[in-house]
Amino acid sequence: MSVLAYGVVAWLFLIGIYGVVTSRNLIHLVVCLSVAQSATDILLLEIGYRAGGHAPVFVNLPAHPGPAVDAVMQALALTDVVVGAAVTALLLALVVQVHKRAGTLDPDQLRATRD
Amino acid sequence: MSQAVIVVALVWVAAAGTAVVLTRDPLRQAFTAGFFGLALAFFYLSLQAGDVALSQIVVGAIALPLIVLLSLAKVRKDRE
Amino acid sequence: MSRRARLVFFAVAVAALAVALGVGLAGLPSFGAQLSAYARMLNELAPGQRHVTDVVSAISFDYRGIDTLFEEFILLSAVAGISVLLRPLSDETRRLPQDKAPDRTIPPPSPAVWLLAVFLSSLLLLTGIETVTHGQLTPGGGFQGGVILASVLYVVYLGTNYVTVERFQPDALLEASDGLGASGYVLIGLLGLLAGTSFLSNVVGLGVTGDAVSGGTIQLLNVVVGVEVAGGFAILASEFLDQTSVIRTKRR
Amino acid sequence: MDHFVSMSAVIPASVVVPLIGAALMAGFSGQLPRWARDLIAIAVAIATCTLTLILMVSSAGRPMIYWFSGWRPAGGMVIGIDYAVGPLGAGMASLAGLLVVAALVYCWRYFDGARGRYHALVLIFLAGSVDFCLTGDLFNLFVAFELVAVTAFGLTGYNAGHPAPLQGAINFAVTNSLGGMTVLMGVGFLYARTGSLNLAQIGQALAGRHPDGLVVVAFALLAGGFLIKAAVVPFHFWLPDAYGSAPIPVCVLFAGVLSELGLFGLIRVWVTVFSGLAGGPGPRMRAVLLGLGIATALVGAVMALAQTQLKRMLAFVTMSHLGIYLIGVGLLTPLGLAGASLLVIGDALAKSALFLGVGVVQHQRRSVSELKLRGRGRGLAITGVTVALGALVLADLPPFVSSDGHALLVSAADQAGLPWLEIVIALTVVLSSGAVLRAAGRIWLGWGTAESPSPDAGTADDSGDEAEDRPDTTDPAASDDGPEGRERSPRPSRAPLTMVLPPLALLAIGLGLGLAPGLEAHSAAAAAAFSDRAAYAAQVLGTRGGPTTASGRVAAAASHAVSAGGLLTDLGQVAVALCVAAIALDRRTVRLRRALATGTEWLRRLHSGLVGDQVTWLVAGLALLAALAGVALR
Repeated sequence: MSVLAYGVVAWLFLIGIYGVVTSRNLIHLVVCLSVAQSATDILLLEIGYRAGGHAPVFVNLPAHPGPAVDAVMQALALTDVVVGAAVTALLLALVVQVHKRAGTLDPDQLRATRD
Repeated sequence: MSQAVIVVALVWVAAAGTAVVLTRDPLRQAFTAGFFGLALAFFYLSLQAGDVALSQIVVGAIALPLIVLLSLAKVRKDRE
Repeated sequence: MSRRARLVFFAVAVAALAVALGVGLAGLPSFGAQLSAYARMLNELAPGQRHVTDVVSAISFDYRGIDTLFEEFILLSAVAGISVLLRPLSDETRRLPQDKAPDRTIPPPSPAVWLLAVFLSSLLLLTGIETVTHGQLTPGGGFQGGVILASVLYVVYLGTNYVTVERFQPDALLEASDGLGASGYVLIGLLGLLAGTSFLSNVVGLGVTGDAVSGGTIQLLNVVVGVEVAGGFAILASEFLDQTSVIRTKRR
Repeated sequence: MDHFVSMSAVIPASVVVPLIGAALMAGFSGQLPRWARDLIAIAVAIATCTLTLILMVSSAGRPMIYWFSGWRPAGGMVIGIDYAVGPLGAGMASLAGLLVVAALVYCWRYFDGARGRYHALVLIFLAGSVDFCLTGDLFNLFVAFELVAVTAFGLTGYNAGHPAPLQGAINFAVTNSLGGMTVLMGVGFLYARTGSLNLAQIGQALAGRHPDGLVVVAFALLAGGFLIKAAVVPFHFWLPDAYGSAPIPVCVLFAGVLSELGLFGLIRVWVTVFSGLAGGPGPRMRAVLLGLGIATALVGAVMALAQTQLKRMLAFVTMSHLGIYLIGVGLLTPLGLAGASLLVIGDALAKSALFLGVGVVQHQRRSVSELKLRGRGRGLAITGVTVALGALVLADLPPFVSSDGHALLVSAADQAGLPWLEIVIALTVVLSSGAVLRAAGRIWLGWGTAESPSPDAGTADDSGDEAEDRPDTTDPAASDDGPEGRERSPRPSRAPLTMVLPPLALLAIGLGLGLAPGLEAHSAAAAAAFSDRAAYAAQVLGTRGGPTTASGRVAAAASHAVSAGGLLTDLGQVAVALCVAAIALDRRTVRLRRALATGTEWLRRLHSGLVGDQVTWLVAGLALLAALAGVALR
């Protein structure tokens, strides 16, 4: 179980980066980056998970509910979701403009900053 | 029980994430990305993280795919 | 690097990084086995101390409230950055689509679409407000509710017409709500300083746990975040929509 | 204690003031006239700078701890988030404040500011920098990292009508977002191990333990993220693309503080979290950091010499100096850190002056290409003096403050038994300053030729003709700006004083600081306090700590560091930098230059500006860092 759970984190992070490196389209590239980013949220929530734990919402619970899962990691993941959305949207705005100015979306055709 | 749900969700997330990366056409990718967002939300729910799951739905399955689609529309229009 | 050389180099590098990540992940406690003392303490204390039922909201807006303050400004900066990037440049014009055929009037949407839009938007409005204001009780809060509220505007667009709504120029209002929400967070934080304690201290009456009004500043902060996020996401979507519908490059 | 109570409101005020200003600017500046926007933003930046200066002075000797939301640690467990304010962090924050003031004054006449959004972004950048420098919480450090980054991405792409800034911003955003992700993973790993997010508490939990794989990888991920921001080889490729194409006032902020924040984060986390690990990891970690620093310094210097696009040249100069700071920080001694801190201040002032000077040239002559500008500097004499002086200050011209920093750094290297580092530093400084002096000689004295030494003059050279100051908006709401908005479009025959004076003012501040007595001792004492993990943890957690290290001893050593010999070295560096420039301009050395250009061709090729290449290097760098961390920590 641990291997699967943590393996998915490494897998998504690395395959997201693979997508970034091999992408031929900037919109595709940005979405791949967001896949890598979701790996970090998954890691945080998995670290905060407690087997059999209930959600950290203390309402309508049975008499002996047992422990709740880690609310701290959920709060951090919440922040990270917002950060990820902000960065993705900003990147897409850049992509829209670069297409206007460079006439292409292929990252390997963008040569304005070549040395 | 919950263990089984988590395993299913994990496999779904991994598969959907891979599909997003391997879908090279951005239009189709916007839809796989929405699907991936749903998978993530389901997985977060199975980890008892309702707040994060709700954020993931509104952001990952709705807002971002929408913006991707709008960007694509702009790019196509410029090409005309 | 040629694409091929890059791919080979990447394959080697990513394999090494995978090993490193694997070593790190292998050091984690096994999945689901552990709960930190910090988390256990907050789960135990938060409902009593802060009169909330959703502990995540107490952490986001009280125990670690400063994180969320900066998170809101990340969103504000992203929105401001997108507005900067997508502003009409000197070789572009803002032209509403019907300019092509000035004598044509825009057909009003069919009654069915209009009715659906009214129904959907009021439903979304209620859901959004409910999500924002019940952040301290149930999952959800200012951010999630704010995005839902922002979507109301787009249902209105669907039901009427983008151009019609655009004539009302809601941008100034949206910008104001974006900025007001963000500064509201800071101002509520200042209440703590005024009361002689710390910035962001929860100094407002906490109410009864589980009540519609409870949690003190946690609820207030959820509301201002809702206002900020609703404005921010609406601006964000409208900047992209403008690009596709009204901003054109001038012909040279 | 009373003193602290009154002071304690200053701590949150240092972020509250810029945040409120930014929020109002973002929400309502459409309703404000242009001069009011500029004035309010400048006032807010000056206030923030003053607040952080107050903090720097009053936290000397004893750091100030501030608990947000009033949650003090209970029963040895940290509940909330703290600011741990020391003179080093507060000083860094006030440097950010000063540069933001300069950037805002300068753009008064520079561009329209996109209806106040530029002002909002710059102020949020400032708030993020302050948060980054003061926070005592690891996750909050990540949030600050992202806040600074997100504002910086938007600012880089400000001139959205040109492909280069957009591409620079994309490269910047993709690489630095990946950096943010690795930092966050590192945070998660450390939380899983220690159950805390507070730097002091994590450090206490790890102290005396032998690091295992998880701790090693956590360090590599955190350090990797910070080194990406610090643009250290091989994570540096984004920097010239972004800094070389961002608007000039934004370059001032970037070159002065942005990447330096990465190094600050690295040393903060190293000291508070990892330095207490069992097995004495210090010496081996020093080797790793010094290696990275040397590589960064030399690559930056060589690449700077190869540039003819002025902004890109300054970007590589910035990078070479980041390498020097990493050498200072990487010595892992208080004296090295103190030297690096003074150098950061002195160089930031000089680099900002250089960027602003180039901005004046660009504004008046419509080009930033060294070759196209040959001999066209006449009529811009003040700016010429500014640029030449700035370049000499970068070569540690006494009595500017960077020469004090250089002296401290050299004596720190001596004390560490690594006197040869002095040669590396001198070589870097001489080459990068020589590059700037060469450009100044060509532009203002008309020396040298107008053709590039490299066989295929890069396409990047030609991107200099962009006009940043054109009124690039036709938004009807924006032209409400009134007459001021229009006045800006016709080019004045002389550069406005708001553009010419800020760079000179920055250099004057550098001179004043260099003449201030006891600066070395103060900075060394601050660095000693910063480097004491046990004392830091005791202060944050409110426990009785062990004896603090004798910061007085370090301070005494520091005041001896500045000697006549050091003065001679500095003057020697200045002289050699001038010689490098002269040789580079001499028509008789054309063969030598050709040979050098061919010899460094491979290095230039690596800087392809392609995001795929940059991310590949980033992955390789992370893997390398993990391997090195494994060797160093275990």
